[in-house]
Amino acid sequence: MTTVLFYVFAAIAVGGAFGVVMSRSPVGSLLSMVGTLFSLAATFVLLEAHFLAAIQVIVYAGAIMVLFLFVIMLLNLGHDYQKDLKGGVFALVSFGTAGLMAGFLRYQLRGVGLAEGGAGGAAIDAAMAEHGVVGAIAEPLYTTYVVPFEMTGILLLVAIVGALVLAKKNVA
Amino acid sequence: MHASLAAILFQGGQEAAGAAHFEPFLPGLIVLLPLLGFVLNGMLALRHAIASAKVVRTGGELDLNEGGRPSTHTLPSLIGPGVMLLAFVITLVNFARMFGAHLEEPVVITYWTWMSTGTFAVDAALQLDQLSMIMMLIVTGVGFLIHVFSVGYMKDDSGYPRYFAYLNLFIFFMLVLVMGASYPLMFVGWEGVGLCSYLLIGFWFSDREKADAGKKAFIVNRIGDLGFLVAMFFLFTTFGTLDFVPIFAGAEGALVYGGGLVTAITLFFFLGAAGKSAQLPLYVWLPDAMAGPTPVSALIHAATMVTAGVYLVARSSVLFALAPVASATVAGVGVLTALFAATIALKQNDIKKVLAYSTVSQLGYMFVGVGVGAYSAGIFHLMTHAFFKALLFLGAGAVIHSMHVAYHSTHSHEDAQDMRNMGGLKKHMPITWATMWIATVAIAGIWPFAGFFSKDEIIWQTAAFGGAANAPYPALYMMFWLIALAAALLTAFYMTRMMVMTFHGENRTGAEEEKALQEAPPVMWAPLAALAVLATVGGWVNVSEHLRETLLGLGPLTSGWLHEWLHPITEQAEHIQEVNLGALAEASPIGGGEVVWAVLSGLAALAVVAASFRFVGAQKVVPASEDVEPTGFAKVLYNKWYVDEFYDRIIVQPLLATSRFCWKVIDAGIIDGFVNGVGWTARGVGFVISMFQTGTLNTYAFIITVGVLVILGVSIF
Amino acid sequence: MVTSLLESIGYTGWVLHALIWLPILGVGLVLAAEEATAKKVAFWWSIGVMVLSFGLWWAFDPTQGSMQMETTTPWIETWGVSYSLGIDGISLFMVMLTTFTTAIAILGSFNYITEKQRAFYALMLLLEAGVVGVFVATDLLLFYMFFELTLVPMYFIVGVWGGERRIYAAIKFFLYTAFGSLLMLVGILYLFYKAKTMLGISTFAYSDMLQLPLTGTEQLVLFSAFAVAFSVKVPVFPLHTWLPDAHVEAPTPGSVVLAAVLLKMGTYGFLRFLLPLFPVAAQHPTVVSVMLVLAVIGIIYTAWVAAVQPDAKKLVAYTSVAHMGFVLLGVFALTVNGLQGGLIVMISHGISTGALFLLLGMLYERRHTRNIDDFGGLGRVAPLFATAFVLTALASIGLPGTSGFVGEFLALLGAFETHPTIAIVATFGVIFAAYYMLPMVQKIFFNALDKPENREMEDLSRREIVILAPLCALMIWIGWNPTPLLERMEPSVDAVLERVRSAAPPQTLGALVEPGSRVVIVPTPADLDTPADLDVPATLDARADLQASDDLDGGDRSTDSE
Amino acid sequence: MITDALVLSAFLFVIGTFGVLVRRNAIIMFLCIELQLNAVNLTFVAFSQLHGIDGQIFVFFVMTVAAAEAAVGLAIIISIFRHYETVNVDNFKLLRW
Repeated sequence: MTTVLFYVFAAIAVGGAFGVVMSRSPVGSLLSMVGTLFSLAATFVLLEAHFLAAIQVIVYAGAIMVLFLFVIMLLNLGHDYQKDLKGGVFALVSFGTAGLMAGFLRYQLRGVGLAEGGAGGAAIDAAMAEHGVVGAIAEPLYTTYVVPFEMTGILLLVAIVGALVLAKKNVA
Repeated sequence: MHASLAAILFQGGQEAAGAAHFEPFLPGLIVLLPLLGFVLNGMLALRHAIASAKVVRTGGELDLNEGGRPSTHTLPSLIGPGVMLLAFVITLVNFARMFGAHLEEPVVITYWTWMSTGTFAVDAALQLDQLSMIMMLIVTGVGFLIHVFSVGYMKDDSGYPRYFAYLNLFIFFMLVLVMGASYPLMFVGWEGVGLCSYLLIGFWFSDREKADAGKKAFIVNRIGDLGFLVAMFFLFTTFGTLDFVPIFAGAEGALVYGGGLVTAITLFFFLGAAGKSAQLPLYVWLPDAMAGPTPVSALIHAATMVTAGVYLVARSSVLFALAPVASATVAGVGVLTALFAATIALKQNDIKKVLAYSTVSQLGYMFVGVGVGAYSAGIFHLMTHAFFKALLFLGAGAVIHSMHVAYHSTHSHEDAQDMRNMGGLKKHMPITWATMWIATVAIAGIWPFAGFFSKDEIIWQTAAFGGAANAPYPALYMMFWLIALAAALLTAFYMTRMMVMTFHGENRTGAEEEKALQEAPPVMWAPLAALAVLATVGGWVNVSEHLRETLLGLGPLTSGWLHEWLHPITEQAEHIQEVNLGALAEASPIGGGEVVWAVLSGLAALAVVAASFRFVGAQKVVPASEDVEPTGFAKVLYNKWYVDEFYDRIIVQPLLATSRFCWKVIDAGIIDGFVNGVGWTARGVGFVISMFQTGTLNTYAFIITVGVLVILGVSIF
Repeated sequence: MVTSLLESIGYTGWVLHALIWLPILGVGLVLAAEEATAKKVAFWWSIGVMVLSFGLWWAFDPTQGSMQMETTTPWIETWGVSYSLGIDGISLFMVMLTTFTTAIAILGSFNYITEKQRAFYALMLLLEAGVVGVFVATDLLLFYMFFELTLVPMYFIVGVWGGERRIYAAIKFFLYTAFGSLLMLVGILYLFYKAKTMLGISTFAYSDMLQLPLTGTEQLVLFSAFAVAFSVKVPVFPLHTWLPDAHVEAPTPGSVVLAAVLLKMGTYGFLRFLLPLFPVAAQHPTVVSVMLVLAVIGIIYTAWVAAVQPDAKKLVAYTSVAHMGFVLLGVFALTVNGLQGGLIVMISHGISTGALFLLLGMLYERRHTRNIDDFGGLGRVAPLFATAFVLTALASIGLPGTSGFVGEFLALLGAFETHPTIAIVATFGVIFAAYYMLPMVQKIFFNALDKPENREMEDLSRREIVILAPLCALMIWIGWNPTPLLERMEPSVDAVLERVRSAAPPQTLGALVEPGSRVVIVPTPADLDTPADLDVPATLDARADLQASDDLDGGDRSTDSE
Repeated sequence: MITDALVLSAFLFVIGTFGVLVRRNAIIMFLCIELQLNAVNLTFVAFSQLHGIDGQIFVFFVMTVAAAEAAVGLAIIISIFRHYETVNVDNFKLLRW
């Protein structure tokens, strides 16, 4: 059952990814990106990362993608398709490179039959049983990883300030 | 170990053993006085030069005669000859003392350590022995006379103080040369006199040719100095020291008769001697050196400096005696030079050039003397030559002086030194005429004048040496002997020719000028007279027994004194020769003993003088202005066998060419080309690589990806 | 008297530090001073440093060959770098020469340097500090640091105050030297690791490096690494082309310091590091013959090149190469005479060539040309100038009675003891010296005074006389009494040679004569197989005389043995 | 299934890379980068099945960073666009030699 679902979502994700790369209009690739994100969220669920799946949908699909959309609309990019895709030799070479990389990765994963429900899976189950779905992540996040967590806060703050500085029309 | 002045003055310094009962009297002062004179005159010279420079800068020339002589031109007349007189007197005192004491070992007076490294040490030390004493007498005595003469000759020259400064400096170095107790110290004097000759030849340095002549002299001398240096190196590696006394003491022990080492040493020394004493092939500088003031030619290029080479060989007599090959070379070069220079002298018209080549020729005789082991004879001829050649030069100076005055009176630009413009000066300057004739017969070797005894002894010794029991190359020496005889006759001829062209026959100076001709002032002819006396009796101090047994010996007047006097110096060498060569021959290769040949050569010389007097007198000599280039062989002689041109082609030009090649091709071309090439390559490579920076983001992304791939690949495989 | 005074102020304790840091302090002072007064400040400051350094003459103990007045302060403990200074008979005179020349050069630049004066004099003092540091540093890294430090001020002096092609010259100078010294840095680092592995301590100290047991091959490699660095500085024949450009473009004081001191850092390096650190390599027959041949080429070849230079300054620059050739000859003769001669040549060249550059600079200030043919007959309008110039020229071509002769004579003598043939060839340099120097003197000061602009030329000013008088005096004094110098050098030189010889396989020794003994050698087989040499004094060293006899008949066996 | 997830993430990553390479539109290149990030996230999650919850924590951080990066990046793009009137990276050649 899960396997089937996984393959379905995987197919959607890959398709979406191609859409992102190939679609001529920015908006198009944006939408297909959203699709990919959703299907990835689904695979997260299948990999029992429910909280992350939620975040994925809310933050990524909900926030970041919308931000992209705003920008695209703001800049009113709809028309200069033709010179968008790099053509000819470069595209081929890039494709070759990408293929090579895929080959490498595939080679990395050759013959790895990774055991299902390994130690990690068990631990996660235990954590969920104990703290609940969110608590399973929250517990280490606020104990072990509290410092990085706070730093991400600062990072976001800086990002906001930076974004403001960069984006606002400089009133000379 | 500084030399406190007191130490030098009052004969301080520690004194080597062997000072038997000879007390040197202020020897340091003999050297210091000329130096003092140099310093004083030098200051005056600078003062004058600065004063005249001020005028020159404004475009004018300093006139000495307006408003009385400046002190810079009066004081040197006292200082220059003054210090010389003092030095001469002190030398005389020392001579008297040494004369009294029968000195066997040389006296070495050390003042301070000059150089001293771990393995090599040489002191600033003076050596007093019979040889250096003779040289000191000649240098200071003749030097003094020439200083006096110069007072008259140079007094109107603007460089007067500078002239005396140089002259004193020369005497200083010359004394260092002859008194130095070691080869390096001798070398100091050796190059020092070279320097002074350079400065004095180029005394009128504004004249390009004169400056060139000075330069030529210096460089040719340096070629000789190379030999001197190398010889010193050999000596040091052999003996571990360069002081005279230990070297000569150890020579017979450390060196083998005829060994390669001693031959090398002596040959290199002879190279030095040939350079300094103008022997083939390095004689070329001496004729040009006549560019200097005439008294300089008399002092440096006749009496003293050029004889330094002979002194060097005589000083190193022990070494040369040990090296028969080198000695033969010395004699051979000497005799060839004597002949060669004599032939050139036949056709010269410049009175000083004649004397110059005559000097070269006479120096050749001296080398023959020391070459055949007759060291005292060589020194003897050196002494007599100093007398009559100085006299000849000074006489020529007097002539030139009055000729110059004559031409100056009419602002004529004729050559005051060209004998073709002279003639008939006898009645204008009788004293000069008489004294120069004395010198001429002396140099021609006519009895009983100085040259007769000295030259005859050398020629005879050549024959005797060649005929010695087991002499190395008898035939060779016989040839030397014959050439020497021939050259003697040539000498007689060209000297007579000079005298006739100068003093006899019709005057060719020109009607106007002739009125202005007059005898030199006393200050100039007094030295001539003094030298004339010496040129006459100077030869009587060294007459061999054979001659003294006959009438030629003038009975009690003459003696073999000089030979005995120098005996302590030469005995070692003579001993070596006796051991290796056996007794000298009593008769010449073609029969006849010393006396016979003395008489023959004397008569022959007389005959030649008489004949050539007739012959030249009969010739029609025309003034230089109307004269024509000689032709045929005469042309070759007139142009001095084209030796200068030859050297220019073979040595000077190629050297310059090589130098330019090294500069333009090797240095600027190859080496710098390579260096700059490296720079250009770097730039080129940088430019090419900079192409990769297209500025398009995708390319960078692509390159990054490739990088990632590479890392990935490496991590996998 | 002086000695007691120096003791009373504890002179030996602090003088070396002072000689490095006072000039650096002076840099600050000069920069703080007014543009107008900067030169006076710099001059008096350098005079002070000079006077201070002259105390060494008395404070130095001539009987001792090893390092004196040594002080060590840890600097970078982790790497064992220490700020350690010391002085011995070899560096003593280099230090004094440096302070002396700097003062002279600063005084000599009063008129020459017109703009950016403060910067210039600051750089001069910085240069002085660097050079003194090079000569007194006894820690390899410290030495290297100073060695490089000297590069920077010189680079700016040439590049900012130089002539038309100054940039080219400055960069050429910088790259040449940097290239060499980087190789040396590698060598130093290798020594460091060697020390760490073999002695177990991380150190750069010279004294420790002396303890390193290096194999022959290592020595050869390191030797070449160091040799390149120093050969560029000296400079040795094929690496010399930076020198003429640098000299021609550099301002007068730059040339003076460059010739008088900077070149000496190279030969000093040979003496201080190459011989003691790599004794086996230093006397390896091939190495020795290569270095000697290069030296001879330097002497003859550069003399030729100099002779045809139209530019007086370039001519003198080339003669520097020839003189340094004599130094190299003396050093690699590996005999006491050779080394001491080399040292004297270094000093004498510093004085005479420095003086020549000063004189040419004065000419340039007056006539704004360096082309020899533009002059002529100056002797008549500038007698003092001519006198000084001729005297200096004579000292430079090694006329006996001047400093030049003593050095060249000893160097050649020393070289002859071990390599007669090479020495004889080198002696030809004496002739060619006259061949390049006299024509220049004649063309500038003699001949006819035919050019009007020469006619107006002024003679030496009082300041210029003050500059030249001490130099001329030194030339003559050293020429007549070099012993005080020689006796101070000798122990150190002996120590170096002792070290070289102790590490030597006997057959490469050559005819090295033991210090202090008058060795009598009987060369030529002709002599050897005769009874005559039975009465050779007992001091005879059999090896030596065999060697010498080999040397005598055709070429030095010592170089082509093995 | 973990392996499959890894393979999937590899595919997504490669596709993202390809996109970065071939697109000229800055925004879409950006999107592709996000895609790569997501691929990585997937890997993390998959591995968290083997090694425990930490993987997921990291994904959390990655997302935060991604958000920040998106904000700043887009701001940059905007300012660039203001300057060049285009987001075609071929026109940004200031780095050219």
